Amino acid sequence: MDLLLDIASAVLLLTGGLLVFVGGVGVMRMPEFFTRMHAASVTDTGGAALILAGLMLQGGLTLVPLKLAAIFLFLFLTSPTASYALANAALLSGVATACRNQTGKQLPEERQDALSASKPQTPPVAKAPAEKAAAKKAATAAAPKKPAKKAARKATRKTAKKPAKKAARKKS
Amino acid sequence: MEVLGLYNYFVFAVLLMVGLYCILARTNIIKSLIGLTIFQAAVFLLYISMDKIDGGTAPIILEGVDDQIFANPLPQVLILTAIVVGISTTALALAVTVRIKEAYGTIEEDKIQEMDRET
Amino acid sequence: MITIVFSLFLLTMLVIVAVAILRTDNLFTAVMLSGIFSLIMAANFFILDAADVALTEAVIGAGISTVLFLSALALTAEYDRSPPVGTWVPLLTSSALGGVIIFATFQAPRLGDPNAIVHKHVAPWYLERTPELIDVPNVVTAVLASFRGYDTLGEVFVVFIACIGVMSLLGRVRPRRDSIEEGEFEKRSDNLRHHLIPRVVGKMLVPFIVLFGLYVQFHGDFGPGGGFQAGALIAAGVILYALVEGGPRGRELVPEWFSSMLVALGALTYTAVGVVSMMRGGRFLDYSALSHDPIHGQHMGILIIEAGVGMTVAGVMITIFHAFSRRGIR
Amino acid sequence: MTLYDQLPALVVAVLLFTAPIAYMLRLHGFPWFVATAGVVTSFAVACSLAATVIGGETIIYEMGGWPAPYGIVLSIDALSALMAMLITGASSAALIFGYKSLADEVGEEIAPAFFAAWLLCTAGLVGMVVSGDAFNIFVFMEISSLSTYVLISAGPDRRALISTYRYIVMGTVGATFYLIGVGFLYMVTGTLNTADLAARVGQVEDIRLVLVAAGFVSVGLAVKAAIFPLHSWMPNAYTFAPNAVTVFIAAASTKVSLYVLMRVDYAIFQNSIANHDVQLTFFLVPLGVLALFSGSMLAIYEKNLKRLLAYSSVAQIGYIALGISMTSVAGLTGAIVHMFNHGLIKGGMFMAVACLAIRYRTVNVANLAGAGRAMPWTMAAFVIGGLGLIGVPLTPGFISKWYLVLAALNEGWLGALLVAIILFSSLLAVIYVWKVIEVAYFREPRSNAVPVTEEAPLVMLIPTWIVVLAGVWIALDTGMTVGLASVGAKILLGAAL
Repeated sequence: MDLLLDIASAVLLLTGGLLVFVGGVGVMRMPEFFTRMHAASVTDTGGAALILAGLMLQGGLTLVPLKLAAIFLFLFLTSPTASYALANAALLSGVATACRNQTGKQLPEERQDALSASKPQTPPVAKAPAEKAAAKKAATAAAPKKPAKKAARKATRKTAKKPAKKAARKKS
Repeated sequence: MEVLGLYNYFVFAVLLMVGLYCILARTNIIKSLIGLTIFQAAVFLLYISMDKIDGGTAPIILEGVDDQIFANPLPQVLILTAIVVGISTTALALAVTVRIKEAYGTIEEDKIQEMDRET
Repeated sequence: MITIVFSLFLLTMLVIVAVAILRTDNLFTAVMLSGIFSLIMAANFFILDAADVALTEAVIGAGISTVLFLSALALTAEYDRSPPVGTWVPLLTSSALGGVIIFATFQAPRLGDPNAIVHKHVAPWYLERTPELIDVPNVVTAVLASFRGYDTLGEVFVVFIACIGVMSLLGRVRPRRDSIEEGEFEKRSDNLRHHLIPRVVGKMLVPFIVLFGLYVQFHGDFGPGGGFQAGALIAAGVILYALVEGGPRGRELVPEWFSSMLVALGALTYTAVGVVSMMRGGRFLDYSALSHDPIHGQHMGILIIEAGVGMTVAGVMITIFHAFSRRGIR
Repeated sequence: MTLYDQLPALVVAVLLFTAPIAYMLRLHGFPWFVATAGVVTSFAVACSLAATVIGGETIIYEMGGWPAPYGIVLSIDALSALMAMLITGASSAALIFGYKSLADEVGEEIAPAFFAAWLLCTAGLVGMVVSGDAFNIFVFMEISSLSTYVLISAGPDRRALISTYRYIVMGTVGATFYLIGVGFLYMVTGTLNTADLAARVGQVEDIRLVLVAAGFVSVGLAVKAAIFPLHSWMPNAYTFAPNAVTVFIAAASTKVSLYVLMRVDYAIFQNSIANHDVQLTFFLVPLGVLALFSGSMLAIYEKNLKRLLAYSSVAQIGYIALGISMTSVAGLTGAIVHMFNHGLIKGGMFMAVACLAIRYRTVNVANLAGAGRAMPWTMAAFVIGGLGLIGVPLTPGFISKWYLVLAALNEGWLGALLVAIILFSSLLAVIYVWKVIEVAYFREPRSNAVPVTEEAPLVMLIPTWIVVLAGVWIALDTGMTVGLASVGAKILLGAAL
């Protein structure tokens, strides 16, 4: 039984790790902001969930799986929110236009509408940091609670990070 | 293996170097302050590296568990203090920075120096 | 062995992130990276068996400090425009510093050496005597609150003074309003209120964060935690509320007069414990004098001073955040 | 335990207890009152402590009842009692003096914060002086530095802000250096208590870490003490701080770092590192001499009176560094007495400058023409202080320089050279003091300037003269200062009393 549990948890952990890795590679290789975010989401969801599940199996019948479940719940609340805030900030600060030039493709029509609609009301530069601050906050608030999960978190944060940097560059 | 045991100190030295370089070479105030936080964090690393003991665990004494080796609690206490001191300094420095920006319109030290020389 | 591998990895990451911070011109990126830096540092502390410090570094270094930097960035500048000149002197100075340290530490005890002098003199005394003298499981709390309680008192006053300083710098003259157009004033003051998702999720999380903070506060005797971490966590909850609901609502929740009074009251509570123990015939901060039974006295003293610490730290963080956020919209 | 036994803790605890109260009670004028009451009480406590330890004993007070080296102890001997008196005395004098000028420069709105910071600054400095624990010194160093930043940034000019920023960076780097040094010491000894450190450092086999630790601690403290060439934060910080703040920090704050430097180098390293006295001499003598010259020269060419005095402080710190470097009872006595006397002189002079500033609204030397006639009492106080800087007999500066010269004469050819340097730099002091006197007494006021006919208000003038007269009294009756200083010097050197 123990052996079975171990094997199951190892499989889960390895798959989770693989997903995190894939997410990382995706962030490096994807051409522009929104696709990168998409890649990053793999770490947030699949990677985190599988690794937590693997750890739960290791924990056995103690308080540990419960705590891990709490972390799981927390992650599933915060990371989509953070992604939403990030994407929203990127859209408002006009990252999308930059990516069109880069990939050489036209944006789908409705997105151009969204852009032209949002542009005029968009507050200038100063607005963006405040909003990213909020996105960031959601991520950092999660941080203290899970030292055990730092590898996954780190990957997540890094991925969340990169596009923002790019975004700011593009803007200038 | 012996050299690996000293890796913490090397990283401590490198972080100190990076921090100090950032403070000295950058004229942007916020950048210098980030350098300052790295500089302070390096010292945290030095102290916490001292508390580690092979096969040890965090110094929380649980009843019924004998012959456990515990990490040294003292450096941890010192660094708890130092972390709080660090954030206090940072907060104060950032407040000063905001006021500098309001008074001078820039947070580049070289520009501020020029402005002061003119007056 | 596995610790060393982990440790090597994390330490190398630390250096990489530090160099990345140095190299970037975008201050926003630099601040984000410094948050990551603190988080890696916290993970590293955890591996080095310093659970309390890891918790503190994660809450304060990665959380509060990042928020403060971002608030300051929103009020100042986005790019580092340092001229790339005169790098010789800094380079030489810092390499000299690094050289001296590497030279010095070459014969320092290696990581985890059980025979290091550090583990031989004062430390074992704490570990042996804490159960009989203070009787709390977490030795770090015992040393922090009682054996070196005077240091902790000083630390409380350090955060107190930081709060005073930020208030006196940012609370006084208000910046001209004409720099911001009228319509934008409204927009800026309600931050994320028009975003449904962050608002709902954020509000959902706040009570749990505060609850966790209280747990850390009162569980500090038994596990990692204590007043500092708890105060910072509770403040993080309030700050999150202020971020999603906008600064004015945040100030309605915890008014500024309340948070700044909390700061002073916390500091006063701590000192008062010292003074009371003096009046009862003990030394300054001698909690044993607080009760007939020395150990009971110690427990009482630690509980009260940790509460004082928690109050001060929470108050300070909230006050500082309010001071920064209000500066932005006026 | 009687109240008498609690005095060592009270000297700090009173200040820490009153600071939050001063911050919470926001009635008009109340913060100032609370701060003054707290500081004066602390001064009284420090005086009674000094009376206890002048015989040469050391009081050990165990904080929290835990014995050293496990708990933190306060250790008070003649030297620390003298320093505590200087700090609390300077703080009370500056507060009383600043009743009017601070109300002028610091708004009502931030007064509670300001006076709480003032109390904590005093508490931090006193805490450093009485502490017997290396890490505790760091904590109180940070309390005093952070509150000093707050006090300086309250200055009315916008340049106060940038000076504060520079001070924050330098000060934090200095404090971190000190922390690194303490960390290395802890690594090789396993203790933080200064007395225990002194005993255990000697047993360390590999001296390398101890040497580097000594270097870090000394450099860190040298930054805080503004020893040349690490003084760059100081002149602007003094210049742009509110006037009463300048009086306080010029009199007390750098001296405390020098005191800690002295403590650490003599009590911990002197007995454990071979040839430590030679190393200390090589470290401090060149810096001291350079400080004497560069400080004096910069003062001679400076146009702003406050900055002129700040540069003169750089030079005077050079004297103290020279005294520390001489490793003899006479040299240390000279250094300690000079710390105290220079605090008194500079405090008095900055008070006089504040009096001038409140009437002239400027501290540029050129604009003070005719001040000798318009404000005779203020200028007289300034001149007496200036004579003290030069070291004219019957002024406090003479006493300390006399001891320094005596000590130098025992040091052979190097000593003779030092005597010549000390005398020469006194001549430089004559030049920069005369520069001010010439303008104030012998030059006609500019025709377009607003004529000043009024003497400074009595609430400022009386404290100024009390400080100046205290200086003269100390020059005439040297029993207290020299007594405490020589006992302190002997304790530091471990010599028989």
